[in-house]
Amino acid sequence: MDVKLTYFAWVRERIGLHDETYTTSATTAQELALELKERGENYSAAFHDLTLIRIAIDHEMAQWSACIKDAKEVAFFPPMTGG
Amino acid sequence: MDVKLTYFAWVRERIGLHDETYTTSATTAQELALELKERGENYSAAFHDLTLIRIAIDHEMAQWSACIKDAKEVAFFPPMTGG
Amino acid sequence: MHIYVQEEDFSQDALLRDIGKSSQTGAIVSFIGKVRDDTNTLHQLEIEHYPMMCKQALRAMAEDVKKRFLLEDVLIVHRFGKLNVGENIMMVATASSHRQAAFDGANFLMDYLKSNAPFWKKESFLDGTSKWVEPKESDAHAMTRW
Amino acid sequence: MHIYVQEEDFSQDALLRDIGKSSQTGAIVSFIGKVRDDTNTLHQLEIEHYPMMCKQALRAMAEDVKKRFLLEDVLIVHRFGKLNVGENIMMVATASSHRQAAFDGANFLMDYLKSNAPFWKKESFLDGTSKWVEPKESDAHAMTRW
Repeated sequence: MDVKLTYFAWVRERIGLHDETYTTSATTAQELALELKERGENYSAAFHDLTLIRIAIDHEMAQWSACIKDAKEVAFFPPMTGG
Repeated sequence: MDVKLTYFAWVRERIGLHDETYTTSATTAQELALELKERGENYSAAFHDLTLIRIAIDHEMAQWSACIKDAKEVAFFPPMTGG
Repeated sequence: MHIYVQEEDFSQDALLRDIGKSSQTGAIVSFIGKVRDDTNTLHQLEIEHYPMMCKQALRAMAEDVKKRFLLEDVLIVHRFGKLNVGENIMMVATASSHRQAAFDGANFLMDYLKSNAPFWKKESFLDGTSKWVEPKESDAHAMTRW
Repeated sequence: MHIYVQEEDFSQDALLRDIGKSSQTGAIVSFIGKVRDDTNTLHQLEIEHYPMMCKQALRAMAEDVKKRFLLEDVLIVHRFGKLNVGENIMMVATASSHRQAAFDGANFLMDYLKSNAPFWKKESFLDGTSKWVEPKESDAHAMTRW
């Protein structure tokens, strides 16, 4: 399955990409993150502590346990600091 | 003692005056109001229930028991409804 | 501190430009009160005021609230005279480094002002009648929240 | 409902003219957040945002708060990009028939937005360093007040 991955703030900086298209067979957001973590130093620096990261699936906030089977876009980012 | 009396809202309407200069020997605001009440129907209509009236002495909110000995101006009005 | 008592309308933008100009201001809360007409029966709202007392009473409240909530700045503008439905009656604004103090300060100031600023409102209705607005029970008790 | 996400500054006056135009509106509360610098060390604040998600996330929050506090109208404007000290970051405004609902709605909306709107702030300092702003403990817990 092809999914668009988008990164924001220090997650984006550590990985060194705004977004990419990635092929995965992961079924949950957590499985996907653990897979990504093994892709190199930049990814392992970004994903070393998943409790620091929030996710959105197709532009809606989601839990790590959420299913990504039909997802078009998964975003990873630190807790928001708007306002 | 000469004191300027000012009236607002329905107190003003019932008395029929914005302000007047009045000579009194009353020592408290309450004594003054009870004196005014006897000056005719318009005054008795305005002052028939003192719990409905608030006062200011020289532009500061005051209690009915407040001394008016050195007052230049005493104002009578209903509870405020600003804002 | 900025205190205005005036017959003419005010511009929020122009007034807000004047407060919170310091680099320590992170939050500005403003409240605008308008002439409301739920039932389509109101002709006008007339606001009577005590000119000699207004500014000093408003200034004392603004100073009190500024100290109490450690605000950077406080603004009050209150109109008098005859106002139509939808017109601005008054505005308060508070500037602070943090947002909760700005919210609490403005909210407190409104409670304070409702029962202590020398203004009286009279409603004139389309049918020719009129009446003085009664203070709300809730306004008199609002100050006990703080 | 009025939702804007934009790089350029906004005019409070122009935005507030758009909300609370109904004759039932008696109260408008607005909150403006500005770039603050307590210590004279800040060069710029850069705000990163998630363009595809921002407007719908803000709209969902505005709709929720409108229902919850029975508001007449809700406005949110949030900027992104590089901002200097003293510049406006964002504004929310609530229009209601009564003042307490307007205050509570705006206050709640700010708590909501701090932890749920997809914006991230990075501070650049005059000494050349920079860091991502950490969410405040108090912001994460603020929602439990409601």
